[in-house]
Amino acid sequence: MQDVRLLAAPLVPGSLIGSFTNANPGLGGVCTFVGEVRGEDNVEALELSHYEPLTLPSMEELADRAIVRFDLMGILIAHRIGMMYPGEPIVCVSAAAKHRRGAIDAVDFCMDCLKSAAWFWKRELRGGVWHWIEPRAEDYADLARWKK
Amino acid sequence: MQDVRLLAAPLVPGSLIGSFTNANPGLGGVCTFVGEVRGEDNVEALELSHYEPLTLPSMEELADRAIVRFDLMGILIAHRIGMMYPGEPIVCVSAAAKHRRGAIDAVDFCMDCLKSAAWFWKRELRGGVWHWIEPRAEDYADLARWKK
Amino acid sequence: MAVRIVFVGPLRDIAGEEAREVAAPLNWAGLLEAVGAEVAQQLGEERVNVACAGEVLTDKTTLQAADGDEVALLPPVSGG
Amino acid sequence: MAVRIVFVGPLRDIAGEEAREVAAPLNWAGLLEAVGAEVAQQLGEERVNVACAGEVLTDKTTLQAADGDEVALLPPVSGG
Repeated sequence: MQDVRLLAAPLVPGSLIGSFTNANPGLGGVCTFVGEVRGEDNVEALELSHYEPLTLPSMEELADRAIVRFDLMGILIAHRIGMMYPGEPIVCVSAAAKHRRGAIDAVDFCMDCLKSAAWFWKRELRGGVWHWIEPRAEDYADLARWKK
Repeated sequence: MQDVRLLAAPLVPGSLIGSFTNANPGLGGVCTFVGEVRGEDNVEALELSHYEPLTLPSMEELADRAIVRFDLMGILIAHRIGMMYPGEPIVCVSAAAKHRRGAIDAVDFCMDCLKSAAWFWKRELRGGVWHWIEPRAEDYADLARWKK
Repeated sequence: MAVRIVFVGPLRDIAGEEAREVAAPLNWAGLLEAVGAEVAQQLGEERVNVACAGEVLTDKTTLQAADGDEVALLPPVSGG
Repeated sequence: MAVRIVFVGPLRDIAGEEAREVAAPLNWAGLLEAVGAEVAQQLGEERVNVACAGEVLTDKTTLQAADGDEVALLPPVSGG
């Protein structure tokens, strides 16, 4: 069961995960990651842009790759776009598999891809000024772990 | 925020995770793993035993270690004991951190420890006969990744 | 007879606009000329990608946009 | 003047009981004698641990259980 969403309205992980888990009967484990806007460094708001013709199709392709690579029963990828405030969820990835290893690795993999290799552009509002954000060196290093 | 529970009654991940997330304001990410009883191989039921003087204290110690090792803001470890049926949650581990790497790795680590190095004994009812379960070779290999 | 150039993310700030229509056809040299010096400099960076008609170009310098195509200028991404 | 021996998990099935009280003090030799041949054989395996008064023994052969202590026989674990 593959569920990929690009959301302009608030993301509510609890409601997505509950129905996702129920849609994958017989699973052994579900791993879920939820990323939220951190309020540190005086971040007042965060805005995510996307490019319509690429962003959702590439998320769907990522879901396909994860299912094959980690032998998943199902995957959920939900990503916000638009304006968000500290404490609001930005992204939710959930993977269901027979065994925990596949579920955990799939979430790890998808998050690394979404962070540094998906068609999103992020900026933060600090002190009334917008700053574009690029992935940290660690993010690129995390992504490189999956190259083979 | 550390929340460690040994549950004789059904585990409801949604209700635990919601309040856990709310209890860790300022987090950047929450990773959660929920393990369920698989119905494959004609498993009719699963029973988990524990040894009171060791099981909960060792889970609390595991939570302490994970917080320090992965620089967590909070961790939730909830593990069932007693009789369970296919589809029922057995274990729920949730870790909150500033960055995703720590949250994901902490869940991975705790699950490996709970699977092969925590004071639980598991047996499955198949065809009316109880069978004691030992960790698979992969489980021991997974655990060995964290030795340093 | 137009190609639509779309500026995405930080390139939108540099360009000062969201999109611009230029005459078709449009190749790499035409693109560099059309977008102004500052954006052209960014396009020279390897980390900046170009998509044409919904496909990211493996080699952006081979751009050949026809009438009706949308050309998107894609700076380094960051999601999650 | 008793030590309580607790059989956990699969060892409970082998012992056919949950616990047994024996006279204190109890050392390793006394334990092996008290539990019967089949459980004693299991205790010989490295993967089987022994706890005394809530502490897992690093070397189970050094067991010295006093009056009132609980001695738990702990076969290989499996959780999650």
